[in-house]
Amino acid sequence: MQSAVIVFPASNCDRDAATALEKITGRKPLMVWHEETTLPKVDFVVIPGGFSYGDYLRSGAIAARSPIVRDIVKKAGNGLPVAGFCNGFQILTEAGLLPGALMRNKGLRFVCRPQKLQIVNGDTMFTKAYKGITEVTYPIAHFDGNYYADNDTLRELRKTGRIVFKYIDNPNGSLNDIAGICNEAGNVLGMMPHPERAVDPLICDSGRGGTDGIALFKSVLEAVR
Amino acid sequence: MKAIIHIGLKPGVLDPQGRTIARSLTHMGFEGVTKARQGKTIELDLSSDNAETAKLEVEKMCKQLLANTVIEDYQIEIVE
Amino acid sequence: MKAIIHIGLKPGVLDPQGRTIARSLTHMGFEGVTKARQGKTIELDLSSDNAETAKLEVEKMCKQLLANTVIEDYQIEIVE
Amino acid sequence: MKKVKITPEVVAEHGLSEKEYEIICDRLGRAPNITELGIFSVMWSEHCSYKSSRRHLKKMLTKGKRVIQGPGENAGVIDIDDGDAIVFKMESHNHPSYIEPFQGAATGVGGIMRDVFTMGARPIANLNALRFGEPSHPKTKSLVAGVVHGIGAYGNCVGVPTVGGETNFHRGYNDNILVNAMCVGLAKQDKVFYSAAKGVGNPIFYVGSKTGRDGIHGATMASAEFDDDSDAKRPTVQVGDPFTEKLLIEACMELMATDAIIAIQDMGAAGLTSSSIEMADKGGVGVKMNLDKVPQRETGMTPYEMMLSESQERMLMVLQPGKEHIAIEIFEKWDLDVAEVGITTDTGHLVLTHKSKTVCDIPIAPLGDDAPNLNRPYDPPKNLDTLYNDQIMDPVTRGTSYNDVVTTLITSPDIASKRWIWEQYDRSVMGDTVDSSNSGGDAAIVRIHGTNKAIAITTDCTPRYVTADAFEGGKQAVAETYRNLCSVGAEPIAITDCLNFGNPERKDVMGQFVRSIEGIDAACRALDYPVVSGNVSLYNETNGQAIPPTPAIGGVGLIKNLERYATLKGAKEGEHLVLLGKTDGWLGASLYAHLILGHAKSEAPLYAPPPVDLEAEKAAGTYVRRLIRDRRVSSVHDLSDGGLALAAIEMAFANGFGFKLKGSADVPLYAWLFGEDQGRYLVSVEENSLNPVISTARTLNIPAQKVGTIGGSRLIATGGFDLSLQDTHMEYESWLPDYMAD
Ligand SMILES: Nc1ncnc2c1ncn2[C@@H]1O[C@H](COP(=O)(O)OP(=O)(O)O)[C@@H](O)[C@H]1O
Ligand SMILES: [Mg+2]
Repeated sequence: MQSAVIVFPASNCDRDAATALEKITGRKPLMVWHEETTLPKVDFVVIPGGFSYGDYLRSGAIAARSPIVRDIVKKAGNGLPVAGFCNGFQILTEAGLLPGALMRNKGLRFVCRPQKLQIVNGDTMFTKAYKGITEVTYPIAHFDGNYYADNDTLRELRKTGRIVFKYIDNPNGSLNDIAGICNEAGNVLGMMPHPERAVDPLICDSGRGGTDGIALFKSVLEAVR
Repeated sequence: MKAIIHIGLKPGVLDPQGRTIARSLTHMGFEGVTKARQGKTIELDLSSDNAETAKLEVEKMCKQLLANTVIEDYQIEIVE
Repeated sequence: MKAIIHIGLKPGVLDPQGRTIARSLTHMGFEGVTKARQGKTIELDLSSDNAETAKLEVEKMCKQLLANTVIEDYQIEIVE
Repeated sequence: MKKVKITPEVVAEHGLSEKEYEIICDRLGRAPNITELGIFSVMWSEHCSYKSSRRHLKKMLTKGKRVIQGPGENAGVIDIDDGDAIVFKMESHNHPSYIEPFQGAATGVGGIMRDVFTMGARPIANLNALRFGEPSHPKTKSLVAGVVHGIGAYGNCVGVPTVGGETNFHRGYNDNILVNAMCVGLAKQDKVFYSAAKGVGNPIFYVGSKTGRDGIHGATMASAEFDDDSDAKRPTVQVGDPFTEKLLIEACMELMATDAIIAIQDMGAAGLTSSSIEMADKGGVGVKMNLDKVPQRETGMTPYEMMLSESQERMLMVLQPGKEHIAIEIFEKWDLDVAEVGITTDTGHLVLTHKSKTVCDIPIAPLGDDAPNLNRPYDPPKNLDTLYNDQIMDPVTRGTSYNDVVTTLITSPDIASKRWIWEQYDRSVMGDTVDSSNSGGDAAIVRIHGTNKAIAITTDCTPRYVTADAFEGGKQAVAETYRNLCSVGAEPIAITDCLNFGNPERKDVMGQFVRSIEGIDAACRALDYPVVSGNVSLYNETNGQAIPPTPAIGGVGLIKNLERYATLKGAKEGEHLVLLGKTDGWLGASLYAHLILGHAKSEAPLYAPPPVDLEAEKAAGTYVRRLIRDRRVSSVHDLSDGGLALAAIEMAFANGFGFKLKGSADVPLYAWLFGEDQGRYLVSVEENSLNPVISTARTLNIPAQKVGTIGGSRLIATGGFDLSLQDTHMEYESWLPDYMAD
C-alpha cells in the first residue's frame, strides 16, 4: 500500500504518522506539501496532527483552504481512503468532508493523556482488524477537541453507524462523547486521538507501552489490498 | 476602507468561554453579570474604495474562510 | 442592559493571527486585503439599569479580568 | 530624527555607572551617540556580560570525556555515541513571566528552543522548572494558570514534547516567580553549528520575523530590580509566535543540511546587538550592517530601536558567499522574512548605517574585553546547627497521628501531584517519549529517533536546602539530578544550570551565589559530571526582598539500550522493598521539619540541611545502574522530599499496590520514615533477588536493607501510619485541581 502524509506549515505529527505508516505498511509514505495541487497516486492519505498555520483563526481553518485539500476533497469523493488525526480531523470538518465542528475543550485547557476509547463501529475500513476488541487506549493531545454538531446531524451519525470512536470519560465536552466519526461512504475518518502515537510497545508516555493503534492502520492495509 | 467583521457563536451552541467569564466575574464579586458570550472581531484594511463591492467581497471571505457557519454567525460593518 | 467590550492588541504589539489571516486571504485570491487584525468581543448581560454605573463597573471588570492591559486595549459600549 | 543628548541621567537610565561611561568615552575617543550608548548598555548589562558572576562561573568543571562543547556557545553539546550529539541548555524568563505570565513563559520556551536549534539540533524535549509564591497569595493562581498555559501553547504548537519539570510554591517567590525552561536537541556531531563569524567579506543574513518595538530594554530590565513602578515598564513585553518558530526550525534544518552556513546565532536578549557582536567577537572580525535592510514591522523605527528590539523568532547568519540564493529560496518557501543586512569586515568595528548615514562605529573588542568583571564583596552564609533527633518529639506525643503527617505532606503544594500542569503539555508528540511526568518518574526518558537508545532528562533544586546552606544545597541539587538519572538506569553525562538569585550588590546574596557555585562544582567534580551550559538570573527580588536562592540544575544522561531501563512502575505484588544508602534520619531542613515541626514559619532557616556524601552518592548511583542493567530490580525511585515514606507512597501510586514498611531499631520512627538523608534509593526486587541485591551492596560498602514488602491496597508503616492507597492517591491528585478551580 502506498500512503501519503500531507504536510502543512506547522504540522507536527507528520513524522509520527510517517513512522507509523512505514512500520505497519512496510513502505515509506510520500510526504506531500500543502501547496501541491494534485495528490500523487496513493491508496491512503493521512492528514496529520499539529497546529497548521498556528491554529490561527480556527483550528484547521486555513489548512482546509489549501490547494492540496481541494484535491483531497475531490478524490475522497471518489472513494480514496483518508484519515485525519487531531488537527487532521479539524481540517476535515473545516473542509466539509466530515460534518460538525471542533470547538475549544470544555475545560478551556489543552489536555494530553492516555485516553480510553470505545470502538463503537468495528465494521469500518479503519476498525475491522480490531476483530471485536471494543476498548482501546490512544494518547490525546489537543485544545480544540470538543465535537459539536446540531441535533439532526448527531442523530444521523448515530443512526448510520458513523460514530466510530467514543470517549470513555469524556475529556473535552464532545457531544455524545464523540471522539471519531466517518463520512457516509465510510472512506473518510476523522478523530481527535492519536492512533499513530500508539504503535510501539515502548512508547506510550509512561512506559506502559501502547500498541493499540496498530490495528487501525492494519485495517486500512487490508481494506485497500 | 475598513471592514470589521463580528463573529459570534450561533444561539444554542454552548460557549464554555463565555460561561467561564461570567462565572469568574461573579466569583470576583461582580454580582450583576447574568450572562457572558465571547466572540471575535476581524478588522481588515481594504484597498477598495467602493463600500458596496467591498461588502460583497468580505461576505465571500466570511463564507469561504473567516467564519465557520456550522457554529458561527457573522456581521459585516464597512467603515470608511 | 448589555455591555459589549471590544478588545484588541495595542498598536505595535505583534499580531501573528492577523498576519496569518491576511496572508491566507491573499493566497485565496482576495487581493484587496492589505492588513488584518484579530480582536475579541465579550458581551455581558447586566442586571443593572443605570448606564453610568454599569460602565464604571465594566471598566473595573476589564482592568481586573477581561483585558490583558499589558498588551491589549479595550473599548466599552453600553446598550440598553 | 531628533538627536538625543547624552546627559548623566540618560547614562544612568541605561544602567551604566559613571566609571563605565568613562571607559566607553575613552575607548571611542569621543562621547557615544544614543545608539552606541544603547549598545554598550545592553552588552554590559548583567544579562549579557555576566559582570557579577563571570569570575565565579569560571571555576566550574566544564570538561569531560563526553563534552563536545561546554559553556560559551548558545548551548552545550555532548557525545551520545554513534555520531549523535545532544545539545541542551536551561534559561530563565522570570521577570517577563511575572509581568505577563502567558507571553513571558511562552517566549521563554521559544527563546531556549532557538538556542538549541541554532546549533543544528532539532529540539526533542522541553522541561520547565517553576517556582511560584505561596498559594494563598492573590496573584499566585493566575500566575500558575498563565505560565502553564504559555509554556504549553508554545511547546505544543511547535510540536516538541514537554516531558518533565518541577514546581515549588513558597512565599519567597510571591512577587518574583521563577520560570526556567530547558530544551534538549539532537544533532549529528559533524553537523553542529557555531556562532563564530569567520572570514571577511561574507554576507550577513537576517531571517525569521520582522523587527518591531518589542521588548526594547528587555536585557537591561532583566538585570534591574523590581519596584512598585514596574507596572509602568510594562509595554516591554514581547509576544511569541510559535507558528513562525516552527517554520524557522524547519527552514533552518533545511538550510543546515546544505553547506551554506558559516555561522549562525539566534537573536535573544538584546536582539540584533548581541547576536551581531557575539558573532563578530568570536570570529575576530568586524561587521557592517545597513539597518534600512532590516525587515521592519513598524514605521519610523530608529537605529536605537532596531538594535535593541527583542522581537522574537529571528536569527542572524553568516553565509558562504555565492550560496545566498540557497538560503533565500528556503526561507521564502517557508514564508519567512529573509534579508541580506550586512557583511563581515576586517575593521574590528561594528559599523551601522541608516538612511545613508553612519549611526554607529564602535570597536567590537572592548564590548567584550572591557565589559565590567566585578569582584563583588560577599559574606559566605554561616553554618547552621544540626537538628538532632533527640531534640524532637514523636508526632504522636506532639498530638499528631502518623496518618495526619502523611496526609499533610502528600497534600502540601510542593509534593501534591502536578497533573493539572503537565496534562496541559503535549508529552507524546514526536513519538519517542518512553516516560514522562505521567508516571511521576524521576527523569523523563526520550528515545533517540530510530534507535534503541535514549536520553534521560531531569531538573532539580531544593531551595529549602540552599537557603539553609548554599554550599550543601548547590551540591545537593546536582546530586539529585545525578540520582534521578541513575534511577532510570541512565549514565549521567552533564548538566546545565540556571542560577536564580537576588541582588548581587548585597553581600549575603552574593555569598549565597558564590557558595552555591562552589557546591555545584564540588558535586560536578566528584561525580565526573560537568556543566556544559547555563544561565544566571540575578536581581530576583522585589522591594528589597530576595527570593530563596534557587540554582536549578538540568541533568542529561544516556541509556544505551532501551531494553534495560527502570521507572517507578513495574513492581509486582509480593516483591520486597530494599533501601540503598545510609539512613541516620536527618530532619534538619526537611519537609517534615518545615511542615510538621513548623520550621517553615521561621523567616530565617533554622537548621542545617542533609549533607551529601559525594563518594557514597557515586557508589550508590553506580550500583543502581548496575542493578537495572542486570534486571535485578523491577522499579526504582530515589529518596528526596519526605524521605522513605513519600518515596514508597509515590511508588505505590505508580504501581497501584500498597506496601508494608517496618521501622528500624537505630532510628526513631518519624526520622526513619521522613528523614531526608541523601544518596538513597528505594528499589523493588523479587524474592530470589533479595539476598544477592543486599549482599552485593554490602560488599561495595553500600548500606542496604529490606524495609518492607509490596502488596494490598493499604499504605502501612508498622507502628506508624495505615492509610488507604486509593484515598491517599485521591488526596494527592486533588490538591492542585481544587486550588486552581477557585
Ligand atoms: N512544571 C512541571 N512540568 C512537567 N512536569 C512536572 C512539573 N512539575 C512537576 N512535574 C513532574 O511531576 C513529577 C514529580 O516531580 P518532583 O516531585 O519534582 O519529582 P522528583 O522529586 O522525583 O524530582 C515528575 O515526574 C515531574 O517531571
Ligand atoms: Mg524534586
